[in-house]
Amino acid sequence: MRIAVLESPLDLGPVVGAVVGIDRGGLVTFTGLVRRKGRIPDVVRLEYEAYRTMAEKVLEQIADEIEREIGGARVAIHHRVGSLAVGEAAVVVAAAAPHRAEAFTACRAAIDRLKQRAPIWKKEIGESGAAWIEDCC
Amino acid sequence: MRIAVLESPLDLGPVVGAVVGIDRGGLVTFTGLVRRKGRIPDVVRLEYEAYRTMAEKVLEQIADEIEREIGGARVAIHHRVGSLAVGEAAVVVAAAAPHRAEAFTACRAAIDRLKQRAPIWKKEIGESGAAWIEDCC
Amino acid sequence: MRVTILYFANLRERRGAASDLLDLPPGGDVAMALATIAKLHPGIAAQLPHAQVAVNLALVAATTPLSDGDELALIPPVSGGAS
Amino acid sequence: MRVTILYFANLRERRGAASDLLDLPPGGDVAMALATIAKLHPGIAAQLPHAQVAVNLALVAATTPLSDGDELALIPPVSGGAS
Repeated sequence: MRIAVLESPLDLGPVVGAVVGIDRGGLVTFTGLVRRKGRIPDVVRLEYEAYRTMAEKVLEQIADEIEREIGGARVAIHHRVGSLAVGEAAVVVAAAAPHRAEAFTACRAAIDRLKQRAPIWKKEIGESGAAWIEDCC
Repeated sequence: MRIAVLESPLDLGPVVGAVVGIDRGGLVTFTGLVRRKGRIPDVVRLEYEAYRTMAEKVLEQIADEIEREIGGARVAIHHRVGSLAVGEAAVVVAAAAPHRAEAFTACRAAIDRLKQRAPIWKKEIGESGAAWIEDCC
Repeated sequence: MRVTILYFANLRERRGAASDLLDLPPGGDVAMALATIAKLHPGIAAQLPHAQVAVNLALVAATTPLSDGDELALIPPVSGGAS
Repeated sequence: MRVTILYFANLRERRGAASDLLDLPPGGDVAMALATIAKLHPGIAAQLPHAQVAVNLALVAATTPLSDGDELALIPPVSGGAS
């Protein structure tokens, strides 16, 4: 599955499996993990909410765009929703390409565009309060 | 194990496990895979040879350098030696950092420096001949 | 005509609901839907200008006409991924 | 004094061995070791100027003095990783 919005824990295996191939020698993955130190101190968990149908469509568009822009590249993106503890993965991206430079470029473009465009929101829940995080670092 | 030169198949799990932590929200990995299309046509396998003691020392130095240069980053590198079939991983690198930009920079720096400095060589074995590959793409 | 309005994140919390069914006169557009929502739910009126609008999963301008059965989603500033 | 010489990749293949033991006069340096190797093994003499030299795992210059028991490795241009 190249694109998915899932409630279950994420793993690199499926996104990697969706992009590898005998003509692609470079494989880059990105994993976004919930940090202890968020906008509020001592984050306990993050709640991710998605407009799921649109998020899947937008992630598909992002992967398609990048594959068109970067010859020979393949991109897969899985995003998690629901309640995540510190250390859990919120998103995994894999990009494979003939050589490593394009694989790095494709992976970076996928996560950057996801953050700008995917209708997904997160709320930090800490010991001293909660806050919707409006943009991301 | 942060640094290793191994004869057995590589996996992302151990390098990822060596770099993750609750203050590092961005995790980038690179995997270099044997391609069908090398310098010679129809590559069947690659033979990797290392000056193992020095390679381990150089990879350790590279990881140390990058961790010094990029605050909060952690880097792990495993390289395989021996005979690899098309599609097998020759090298896996993981870099984790507080945010994604530094994680991408650290991972890219690690594989670039490895290719420049690690005393590791590869020979392409194809249907029509064999060749030591002197530099890399 | 009737359109479905979807709320997410802080808009959903302030509205106290994930969706509404909104009746609009024929020929109504996105701007009219937003004005109607602001009137019915003054608690989110100040946030509406900060939201993008998607109709049937695609971002649209305020002048886009609506049709019966459309799904209009209010998209507050997004923040997927992690750090 | 005696130093160990290590050959890799195409140098190892052309030399037909992965290592040699080389006897040098006291006070010998890397340049002297290279000249001796070129004389003993003319088949790799042309390649030697393209190799870097490591003594005891660290890259060194040709003027570096050698000591008994040193490990001198000839490092042809490297190419780790994959594509």
